[in-house]
Amino acid sequence: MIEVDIQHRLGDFALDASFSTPVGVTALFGRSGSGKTSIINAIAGLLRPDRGRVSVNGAVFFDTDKGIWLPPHKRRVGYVFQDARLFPHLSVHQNLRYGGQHDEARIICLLGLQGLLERQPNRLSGGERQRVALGRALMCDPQLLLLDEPLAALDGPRKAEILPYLEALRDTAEIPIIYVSHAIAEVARLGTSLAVIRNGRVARVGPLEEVMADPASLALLGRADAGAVLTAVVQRHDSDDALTEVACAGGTVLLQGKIGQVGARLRLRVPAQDIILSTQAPAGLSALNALPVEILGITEGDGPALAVSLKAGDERLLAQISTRSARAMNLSVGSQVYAIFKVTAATPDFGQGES
Amino acid sequence: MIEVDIQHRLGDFALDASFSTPVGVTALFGRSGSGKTSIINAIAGLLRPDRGRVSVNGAVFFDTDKGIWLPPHKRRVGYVFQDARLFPHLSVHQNLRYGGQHDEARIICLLGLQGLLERQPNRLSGGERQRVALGRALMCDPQLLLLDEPLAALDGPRKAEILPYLEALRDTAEIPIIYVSHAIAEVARLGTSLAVIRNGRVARVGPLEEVMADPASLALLGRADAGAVLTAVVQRHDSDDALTEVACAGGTVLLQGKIGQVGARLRLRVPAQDIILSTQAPAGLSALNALPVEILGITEGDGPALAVSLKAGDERLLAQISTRSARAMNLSVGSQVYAIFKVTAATPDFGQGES
Amino acid sequence: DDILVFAAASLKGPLDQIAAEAGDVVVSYGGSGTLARQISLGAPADVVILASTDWMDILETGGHVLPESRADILGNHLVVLAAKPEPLDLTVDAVLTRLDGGRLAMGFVASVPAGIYGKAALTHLGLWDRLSPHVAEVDNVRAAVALVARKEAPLAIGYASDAALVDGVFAVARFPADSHEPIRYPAAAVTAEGLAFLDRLHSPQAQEIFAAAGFQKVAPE
Amino acid sequence: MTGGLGPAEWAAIWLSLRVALVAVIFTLPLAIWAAHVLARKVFVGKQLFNVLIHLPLVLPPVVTGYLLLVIFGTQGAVGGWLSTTLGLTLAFRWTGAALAAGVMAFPLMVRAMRLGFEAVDSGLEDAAATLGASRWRVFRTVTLPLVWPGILAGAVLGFAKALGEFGATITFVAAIPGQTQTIPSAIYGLLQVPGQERGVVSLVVVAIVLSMGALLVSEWLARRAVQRVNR
Amino acid sequence: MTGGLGPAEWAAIWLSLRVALVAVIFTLPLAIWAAHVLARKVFVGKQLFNVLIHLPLVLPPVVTGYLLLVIFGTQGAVGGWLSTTLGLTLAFRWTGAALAAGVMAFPLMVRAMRLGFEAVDSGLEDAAATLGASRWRVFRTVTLPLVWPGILAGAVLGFAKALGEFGATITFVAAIPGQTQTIPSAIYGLLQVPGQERGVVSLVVVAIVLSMGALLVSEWLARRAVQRVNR
Ligand SMILES: Nc1ncnc2c1ncn2[C@@H]1O[C@H](COP(=O)(O)OP(=O)(O)OP(=O)(O)O)[C@@H](O)[C@H]1O
Ligand SMILES: Nc1ncnc2c1ncn2[C@@H]1O[C@H](COP(=O)(O)OP(=O)(O)OP(=O)(O)O)[C@@H](O)[C@H]1O
Ligand code: MOO
Ligand SMILES: [Mg+2]
Ligand SMILES: [Mg+2]
Repeated sequence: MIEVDIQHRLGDFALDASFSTPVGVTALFGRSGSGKTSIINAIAGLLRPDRGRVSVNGAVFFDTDKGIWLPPHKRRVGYVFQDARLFPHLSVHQNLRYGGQHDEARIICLLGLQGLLERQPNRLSGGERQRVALGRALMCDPQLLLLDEPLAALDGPRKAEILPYLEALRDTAEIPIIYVSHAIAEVARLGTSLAVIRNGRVARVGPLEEVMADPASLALLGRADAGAVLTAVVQRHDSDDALTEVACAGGTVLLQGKIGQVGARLRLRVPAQDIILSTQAPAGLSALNALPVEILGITEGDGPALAVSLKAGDERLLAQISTRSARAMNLSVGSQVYAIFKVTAATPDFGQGES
Repeated sequence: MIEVDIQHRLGDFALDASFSTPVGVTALFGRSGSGKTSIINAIAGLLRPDRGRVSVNGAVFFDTDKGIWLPPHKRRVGYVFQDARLFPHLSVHQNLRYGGQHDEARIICLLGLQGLLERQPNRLSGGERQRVALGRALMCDPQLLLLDEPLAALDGPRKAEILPYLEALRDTAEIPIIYVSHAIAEVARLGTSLAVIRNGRVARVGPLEEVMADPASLALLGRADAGAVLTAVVQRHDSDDALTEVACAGGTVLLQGKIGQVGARLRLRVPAQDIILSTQAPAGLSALNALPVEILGITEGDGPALAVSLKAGDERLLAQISTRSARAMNLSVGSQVYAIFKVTAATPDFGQGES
Repeated sequence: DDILVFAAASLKGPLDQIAAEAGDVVVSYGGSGTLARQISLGAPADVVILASTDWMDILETGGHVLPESRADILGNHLVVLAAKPEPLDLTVDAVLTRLDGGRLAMGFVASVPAGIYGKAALTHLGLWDRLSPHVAEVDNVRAAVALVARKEAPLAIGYASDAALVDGVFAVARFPADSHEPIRYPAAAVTAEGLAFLDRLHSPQAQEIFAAAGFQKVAPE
Repeated sequence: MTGGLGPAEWAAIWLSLRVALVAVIFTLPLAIWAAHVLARKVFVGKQLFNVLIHLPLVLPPVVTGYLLLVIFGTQGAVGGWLSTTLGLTLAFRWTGAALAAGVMAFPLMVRAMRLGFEAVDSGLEDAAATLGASRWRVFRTVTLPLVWPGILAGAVLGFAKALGEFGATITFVAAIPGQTQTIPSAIYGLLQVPGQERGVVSLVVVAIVLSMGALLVSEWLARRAVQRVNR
Repeated sequence: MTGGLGPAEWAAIWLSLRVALVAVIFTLPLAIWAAHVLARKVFVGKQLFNVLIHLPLVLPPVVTGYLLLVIFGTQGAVGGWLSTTLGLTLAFRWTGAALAAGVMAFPLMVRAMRLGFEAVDSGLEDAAATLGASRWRVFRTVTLPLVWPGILAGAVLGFAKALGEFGATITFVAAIPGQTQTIPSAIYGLLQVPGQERGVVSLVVVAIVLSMGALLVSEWLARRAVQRVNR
């Protein structure tokens, strides 16, 4: 449980951010200069806000009313900075071990740092630097992770390797994570809560599924980023075709590849713009997923498109369709239709270079 | 016309890159540490390779055989570094003007720098810094632009604003651009040539459309990044529904929103994983685009999926489908099928936060 | 323990020789003013030898030396030094001609003993007012001699002992003895341990060594 | 001269200021050059050059003064040449005092500035070059401003040293009241005379005030620079 | 003593080395502290502190020597206390020579180090703090190593200055052969006697060699550091 309520002035810029999110990954999403870094700096203790309060899992880091101020080194946060901030006088290995040696072997292997350990940071490429910074933060066994665009400099395959590790951290160690990213796919995959930052203020905050399935998010996140997130349980693997059958609230969905163990829970992002609505059950299509859904609402979306909120079992989907289609198909609230999407569109293994 | 042929050792790392690309945007794509930054450093003159040759539009920058070495400041390259490298002692405005004042008002406006001009660089957010660096490089009226992940720190809407400007630079000023990016959407939109870098070598280089439509690119670029690029001409706008009708070689495609002027040429990326194949003409689907195509080849793709190469008019499409579908639909080379994709999937206006 | 002697720097040379012959004696050289202040601030010297009676008076008045031990051990002559052995008349015109626009080098006329004597002598001869604009003061008499030796200054005022010791520097005029206070090197014991060495300084052998270096013997009182 | 500041002392004060300022101003470009060379270039004899620069610090000032006399005196190789060709005489002139002060201050200035050069991120210089700036422009507009704190520190150290220099100055140019008698010479003279302590104290206070002024100015300039560059 | 190096000169050389080393070693922590305080802290009286540190540079060395004698002499306030409580006598001892050398070297050391502290990117210190390092550990493991070139530069300057210091030393501790006669005092002594030029030259050469050694060591250490940190 992270509670943040801070006010601070930085030149012309006024930060007035207040949110509280349960344990899990809180994604901070917002435009360049909206105040994301400032907020996590305040949580880490690198920025001392003019007034307010910050507490993490019950521990009060900062409270102007009570005069509490915990210095940064007592907060046990692992912070990956937007600029890597490696210690130039230490080797990669020494950098990694600076804060501790927690889970060392695994982290080094995961981040592909084996060959770099004896290097000095100035001999690293941009992405290598960022990986070392991430490893360094993880190895200090933090009670809270602050990640400021940690994967922006990384290529798709590398991202795809690192994300499951962050998921595992979130799920097993129960370390709260605050995650700044411009990549909605990362956000959707990792986030449990989503806070949309605008001009130093929190424009919207809530459970990620809720915020993302909300038709209003089409305007808030932009057309390409909106899309609901479903929870699914792995049912079985089709070894022949390397497909994975998972059960969502709304029905069965097939994913490409062999994903997870039977019984494992997955999160599937279904981008609003990737859903095709059909009045009839599909036939002869290579897209294998067609969930029967009920239209809950049709609202104005981003620009000329319409946002269609769908009920799939007890979960929500969000589709974005053109006004012309809606007219042609004669869609209205209460209609029973099919939401068709390709297996690949729903895979959680999105990491292969999507950003 | 950029010709690069260089060999250089950096510690354990051996760079041996050779490619030549016509005027336009050459995208360098490759994993972290593959040597992209080293290559553009050599072009800019910041790295002096052990041996080789670099020439741009006929001007020889470097040639060990002829003993030619043009110092960086005589090369007239605009270089946006992976780390912004703003001059800390100069204001944003002074930074921008350091290399020149070319197109100043427009660049400042485009990059949203109006409010930041009097700031010192240390008071900028990460994304703001990168925007200033981009502006600074553009304002020196370069004869060659080197962009090392210039947009990675930027949010979707900001990217969507900046990309058309880079496109215009490419199309009107005919400045060659070398563009390093991990975001395939950016690459596809801007790039005319694509060079895939692996371990300091050029694994594949060619016209972007060709490389991306090649089934082999599924393995080279990864599942999520592969996908053909089509060239389209705007036919008309449907003002009522805000749709744009464009003509591709393979037929008519509808794009969401009002895009371009009638007669304008657009580039459409159709991700391989977003194409649905159908044996029948679709009916009752919200996806409006269905191009009749002929199957040119079915090959192993990335992992268990199949890469299907399609002929749409005289252009190529690339689809990725599951083995099961292929079997169920009884697909084979020469089959006539329909390639179905949503309007939104083909829009060039991908910028809204896709990465 | 060794006997520690604080001595005016211009005595270095002959005094080193005497100390070496005595054994168990170490000498620390310095400017007379500095030495006197150090003694008054508790320097652990056993014997002090200065080039200035004024400073010795101050030490004696302050009770920093054994009063009955004070005695002048040496004298010296004040001379004009030049790089060429051409005799010089002590008249304004002759001196100015020899200076030829150059400088007359002297120790600080207010503080360095050789400078004090020199100013007094020039004043006595009625030369000071005309010559003082041509004077260049330095912090010790050796520096003035060095200027002449380097031919940077045509003339300097110094001691006969300097002319005797420094190659290429000649005494070209001697100031009359009555033109300045007699040049005396007063010595005194600071501690009782110093008395023996003080006696040695008055010994004929020691006086011979000094004389060979160009100093003047003083009659024992 | 009865304890306060007489005309000779005032003359010494003005002279000292002039000597120190001229010494710093003329030495500055040379010191910047030397610092840059030491920080950035690799050449044979670099260590020798380095030692040469540090010499005035290591040698007793009197020796330095004597060497100056031998080299720059009217009879000296360089001094004679300067005097016949340029008509510039240094020995026994305030210009000579400035030379002595400059030479003594030089190692201090170079050291501080060299550190500054070494701390400059060469990535920024690279960036400037790609923006079309020639080496000289890069140096002037990027390197130099970033070395600014080091240059200021060097200048202040040099100024302070120039104010305090005694041994080399007196040996090279003596102490001619109004021409070469600087504050330290005046103080030294007074110190050697019994009962002149008040004069000494007055001059010491003046020296402190002058150096304090220089320090304050440099701190102010540095603060302005740091406010801008501050990270 | 016939021109080369006699026992007194050798004694002076060893003494100088000892004095300079002790001066630098003991002054170093203090100088680092002062440099850190000046670079990072804001407090009333900071400018006064700054001026105080620079004083030995601005004052003629003889004055500094007198002040030392007045303060640290056996009759002096601090000197008396040190002597009665700790049994430590400074005046006219080699320890006093080290004190004088340290005091004279102090401003040079502080200035160089201060520049180093000012150049450290506070973002790296922030990063270390978030990794759980206490202020002291951050200082020790991040700040200090990054200031290392400045510290080296300061130490070398200080060492060179300590080797060359004459005025304050001879005033505070005289020039007692074997006890307080350092190389510069010995040179001064030799300069008083005509015909000792060979001795002077020998000692000057020794001084140069010693400082060259210090320079080379420091350059080597710095190069190692720069190789690592080099950007
Ligand atoms: N000075 C150096 N010494 C040794 N190796 C180096 C040096 N500089 C770079 N390298 C190595 O060279 C390789 C290429 O580096 P480069 O910066 O060109 O990669 P990149 O493709 O730009 O990667 P990224 O996408 O992470 O920025 C990397 O493996 C890097 O570790
Ligand atoms: N020291 C400062 N003085 C004045 N304004 C500042 C200062 N530091 C940051 N700002 C401003 O505060 C705002 C928030 O900055 P912050 O770094 O938190 O943004 P951000 O959301 O992290 O942006 P980005 O995604 O570009 O990194 C920006 O508009 C920035 O210009
Ligand atoms: O020996 Mo002195 O004190 O220079 O005249
Ligand atoms: Mg930020
Ligand atoms: Mg790179």
